[in-house]
Amino acid sequence: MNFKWWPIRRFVQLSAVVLIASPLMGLNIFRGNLAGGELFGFSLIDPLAFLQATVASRIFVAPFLGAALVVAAFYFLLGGRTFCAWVCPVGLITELNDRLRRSLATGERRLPLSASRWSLVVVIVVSFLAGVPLFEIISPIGMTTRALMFRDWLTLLMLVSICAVEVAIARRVWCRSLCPLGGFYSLLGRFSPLRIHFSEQLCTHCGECTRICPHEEVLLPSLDHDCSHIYSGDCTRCCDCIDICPTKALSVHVIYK
Amino acid sequence: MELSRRDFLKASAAAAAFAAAGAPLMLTGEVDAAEAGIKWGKAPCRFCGTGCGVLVGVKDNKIVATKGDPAAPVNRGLNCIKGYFLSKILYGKDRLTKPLIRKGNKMVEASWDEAMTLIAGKFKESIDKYGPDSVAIYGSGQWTVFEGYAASKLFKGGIGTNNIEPNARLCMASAVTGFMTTFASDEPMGCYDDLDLGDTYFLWGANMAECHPVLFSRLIDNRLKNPKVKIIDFGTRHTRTSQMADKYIKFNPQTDLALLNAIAHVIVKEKLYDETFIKNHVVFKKGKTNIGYGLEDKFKFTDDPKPMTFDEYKEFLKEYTPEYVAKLSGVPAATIVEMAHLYADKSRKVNSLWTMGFNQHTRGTWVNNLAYNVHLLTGKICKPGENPMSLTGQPSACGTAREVGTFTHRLPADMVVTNPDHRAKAEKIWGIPAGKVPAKPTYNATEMFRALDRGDIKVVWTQVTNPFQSLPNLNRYRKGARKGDGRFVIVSDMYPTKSTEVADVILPSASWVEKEGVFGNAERRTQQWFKQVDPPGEARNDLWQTIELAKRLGHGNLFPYKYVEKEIWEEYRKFNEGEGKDLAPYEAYTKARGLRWPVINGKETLYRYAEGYDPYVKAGEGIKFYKNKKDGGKAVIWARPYEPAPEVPDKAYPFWLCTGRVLEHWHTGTMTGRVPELKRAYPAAVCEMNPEDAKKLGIKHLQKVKISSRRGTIILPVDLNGRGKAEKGNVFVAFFDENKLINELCIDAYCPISGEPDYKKCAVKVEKA
Amino acid sequence: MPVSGVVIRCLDGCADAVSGRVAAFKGLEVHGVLTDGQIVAVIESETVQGEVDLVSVLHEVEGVATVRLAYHNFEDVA
Amino acid sequence: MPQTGVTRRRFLKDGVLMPLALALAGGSISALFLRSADARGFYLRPPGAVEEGRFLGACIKCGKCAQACPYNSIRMAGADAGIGIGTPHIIARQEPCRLCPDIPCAKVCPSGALDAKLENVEKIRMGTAVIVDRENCLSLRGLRCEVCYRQCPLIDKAITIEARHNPRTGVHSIMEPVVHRDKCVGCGICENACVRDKPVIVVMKSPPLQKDYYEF
Repeated sequence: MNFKWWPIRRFVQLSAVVLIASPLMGLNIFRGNLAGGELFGFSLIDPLAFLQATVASRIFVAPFLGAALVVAAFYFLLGGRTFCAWVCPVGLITELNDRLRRSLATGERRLPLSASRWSLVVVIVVSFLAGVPLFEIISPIGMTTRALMFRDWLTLLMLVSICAVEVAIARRVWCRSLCPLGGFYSLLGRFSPLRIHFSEQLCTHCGECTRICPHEEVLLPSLDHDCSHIYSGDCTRCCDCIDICPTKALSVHVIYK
Repeated sequence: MELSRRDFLKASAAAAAFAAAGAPLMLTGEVDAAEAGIKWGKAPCRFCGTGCGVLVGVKDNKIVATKGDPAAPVNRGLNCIKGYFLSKILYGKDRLTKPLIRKGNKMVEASWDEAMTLIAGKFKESIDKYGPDSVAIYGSGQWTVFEGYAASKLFKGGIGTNNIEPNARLCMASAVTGFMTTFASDEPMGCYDDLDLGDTYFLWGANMAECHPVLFSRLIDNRLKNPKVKIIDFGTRHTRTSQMADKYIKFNPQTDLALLNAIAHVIVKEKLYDETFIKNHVVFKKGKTNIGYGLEDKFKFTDDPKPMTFDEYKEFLKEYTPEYVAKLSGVPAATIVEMAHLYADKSRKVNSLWTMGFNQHTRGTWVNNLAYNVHLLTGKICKPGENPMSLTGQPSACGTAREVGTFTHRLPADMVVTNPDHRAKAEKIWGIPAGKVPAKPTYNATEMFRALDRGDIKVVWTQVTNPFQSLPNLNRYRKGARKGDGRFVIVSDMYPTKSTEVADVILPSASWVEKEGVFGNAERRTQQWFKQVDPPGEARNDLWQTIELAKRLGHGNLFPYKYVEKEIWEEYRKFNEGEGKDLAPYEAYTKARGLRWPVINGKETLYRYAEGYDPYVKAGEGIKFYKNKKDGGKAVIWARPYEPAPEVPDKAYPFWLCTGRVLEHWHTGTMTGRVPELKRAYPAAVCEMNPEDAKKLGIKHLQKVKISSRRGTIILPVDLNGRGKAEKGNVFVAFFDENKLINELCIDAYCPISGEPDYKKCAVKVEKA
Repeated sequence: MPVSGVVIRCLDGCADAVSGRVAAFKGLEVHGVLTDGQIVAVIESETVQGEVDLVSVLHEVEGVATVRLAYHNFEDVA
Repeated sequence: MPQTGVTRRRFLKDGVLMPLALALAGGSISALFLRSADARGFYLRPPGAVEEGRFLGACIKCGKCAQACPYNSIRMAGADAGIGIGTPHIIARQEPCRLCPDIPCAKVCPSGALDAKLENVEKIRMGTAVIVDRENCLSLRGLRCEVCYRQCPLIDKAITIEARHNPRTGVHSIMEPVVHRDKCVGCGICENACVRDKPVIVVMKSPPLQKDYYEF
């Protein structure tokens, strides 16, 4: 009856962190990080990392592509930006960080979600022109995961500064508007079969969902125009709205067709 | 044109000579260098037996610089990498600075008085209860002459026991017995000049490139100057020396005995020998055969030499045909013949050089004899540039262990305790009652620690060495030392070692230029140095320690000295005078960069037994082995057969294990291990293995392997392509690494005549770890 | 014709006397006497053996402690 | 889908201003990094690394090679590496490449930055050892050091000893370690072993010998 998504999500997020740090504990389950990893010897590649590396180096490795496609397919089925809400350690940190921001009631400014798509374009273009995988160089995800892998804590400064900016200036700005990986997954998410369903009959327009949602813009079409599904690829399927909705107006749906 | 060219040559000759003469100011060793107020003094290197000279720069009671001594004839300003870092061995962080006494399981700091009182008490108690043969002292070829002499005088002349041994027994003893049996006098006839003057060099079981680095560079330079020079390396392992030799001849372990006899066989068969030399200078003898391996406790052996004729000797050699020995040794018959011809080639100045491959050998004495045989047959001996020479591994194995005679059976100057006249002479010089020095030798090094294990020896004091890492079959002797029930182990050292681990009392010792000393190197060169810095904390000279014990045991009267070192020297000289081992007055050594004995009226001797060089040889005698009186001043050619090693590879243990050194480290690494640069250069021991053998066992390069013998097991990374390349069926491990005690695997079998164990041959198996 | 540089170390105080004596030898030139009683000289001879002999003779000279070869040139200048 | 004023204004903001701002930001970031790594000094890459320029493009900084190294020789570069931040490299003086026969680091590289097909360690070309400071090389001074030579895993191939007369002493030889560029794999063991405080033999960028198997 009183089912909640968030404990499951938190568990998944933490297990991702544990997995990445596991080699330090002498475990041999997972190798590498979110850009390129190996789970039980099965190679997994971040599709965006593949794109950048390939256009930057003009080197093509078939298994590299294969591993990237597997991951892309996986997140396509699960809703694209699901990665942001369920796996990405940066997402986890900034999410917790946002609670701090709330209590301080600062940094209410918001940047548009679509920006992340533009930064995706910039990354691909610059990677191609400069011959370096631009995002992999500056990626707070890479830095955070490497910090976990090699106890190289200094690189966490990037994450800290992001948190600082988000508290002081604009909320969740990295995940919402800057992260090209988010931008990439939002493209997959737009066509993903897994969606949040909205029932106008049950909705009391109490607005709890928009308050909790990190990307509340994605709810507006439904709230304003009674769309039956959250269509935006920017929905991270974090399911916080479902957890918080007093009238159970929101739920998880899989759409066929 | 011609003239100017000569002038140029002369000019460069003069320049080089000036360089070799060195900066005159430094020669007194006591003059302040004008700049920086660094005080320079001379000293021989603390490491191997080469005896390189170094200049020690001291400021504010600390060594701030060392450099090779340009005026030192041995090395002329050069050093190996160990010598370059020489001063750092004194400044390791964990230097021992206070006496430590065992209280239960931990060592507690104590004052010198407490420690020495305790030690003296233990000695007294043990001597009263079990007699003088229940106490012992174990030193080394790193003892200064004074330390060795004092120890010998106290134990043989004061306490009245022959329980004194140096670790030279593990290292040089076979060379000693080789010299004694063939020439009736220890130590070589030749000197390092032979390295410059000869043109044919046979290296036997010697990795000169790593173990005598500076001498090797001298040998190589000779070849660079003179295209005729040939270097032949006989070995069981492909070393850096083999790499630079003109010919590397690998043979199966232990078959060097057969090879040398085969070479003699060819020389005799083809009448390549020097008839007249043999007639005038050689007698033939044979000794016992099947003489055992000293594996069992209290093993005793005395040879029983029988004279034989040249023809009988020829008869003896008959069986050692190149073909037969080729089968045995794996060396092609043609090669054996070729080598025999090279040895006998009248137009060639032939030298043989050997080290532990010969000496650490269960037939070490024999194989030394056999090497001399070839030189005696061809008369290539006692001449500039053609001599057999055994190189030594310790700075004063010759000067102290061999010349002072710190062995159980020895007295100074080739004398032995079994000879009543010799004892009488010693007692006279030492001013002790006649009959005080015991006539019976007791234990050689191995037997000494067997006795400790059995409990026959209760109290043992080790100075300047590390037996509990360097003994073979180590496990037994390490356990033995801690068996308790009256056993009491005293260790004097500068650092914590594998030996201090088993000690009941640890005494902090001064080292090298923290004390005044004299070393004697492999070419009979006696080198003196002054104390130049104070030892750290309460560390004390081993000489002081020994005399302190003497006083507390009531033998203080044996050491009535003021200037101890000088007076000991002058007393010690009395033994050598007229014995063909004459030494100069102390002052001479304080000035010179060493002098090669016999030194008579201030003149050193380059070539012993040779007219024109050795003052003991009268005009017209040419060559005379005057020390061998009982054979009328002739040397002995010994008929020594091939006999197999005590333990040979079999199904269960299919590999030969050989142990040895690397250039970067010395002995058990207690000093070089404290030099970060050397540690970095060669951090840990590896197991050298032949790639084909490894392949068979599915072992990859750098993989960890378990290597075990019937006596012990260690785990090491395997090295298939290192500086040393093991031959098929062989593995090699260096013994310096105190975390990998390879000697636990070695067999404690020894040469019955010399008592020197064989660290070069035992059977092991290798498995993936 | 080989040429060699040698260092002759003399007994205390004999240096000058010795340099006088050895200067007389055929094929030997004294190039200098050091304050510490060492003499630097150059010797030349028809054969290497000749030099070795000369060196051994030097050993015999009164007041000579040691003779060291510092430089040796085998190459034939003929 | 009905358009409201609100959404139009947002559309304008998103569609025009944001791209501009981001293009600026991205452009400046990349401009900052748009230099070859050489400009920031030579990085000793793990075995099988492709040519540096391409390597920087291909490496996705997943750190699997570093995790695979049994000697922890491979480290991930910090921000000081600029464009190369997070890329794997070896600091020979701290821990050189020990040339494991099965080259585990290259095996695990997913992106082709390291040649996973590499089999023979002698084919590796990480760099080339050079005696950069001949004055301070003890062997060249005639001392018997030659540590670099004896520790070289390709001893007598990549480094050999060439002896020559030492005129200073007249009776010794100078044993000079000579590096052979065509054989040296650049593992850095010599640099690591050198006994001088500042190693006189160091691994440097080698002339481009290595073929690149993944050319488009």
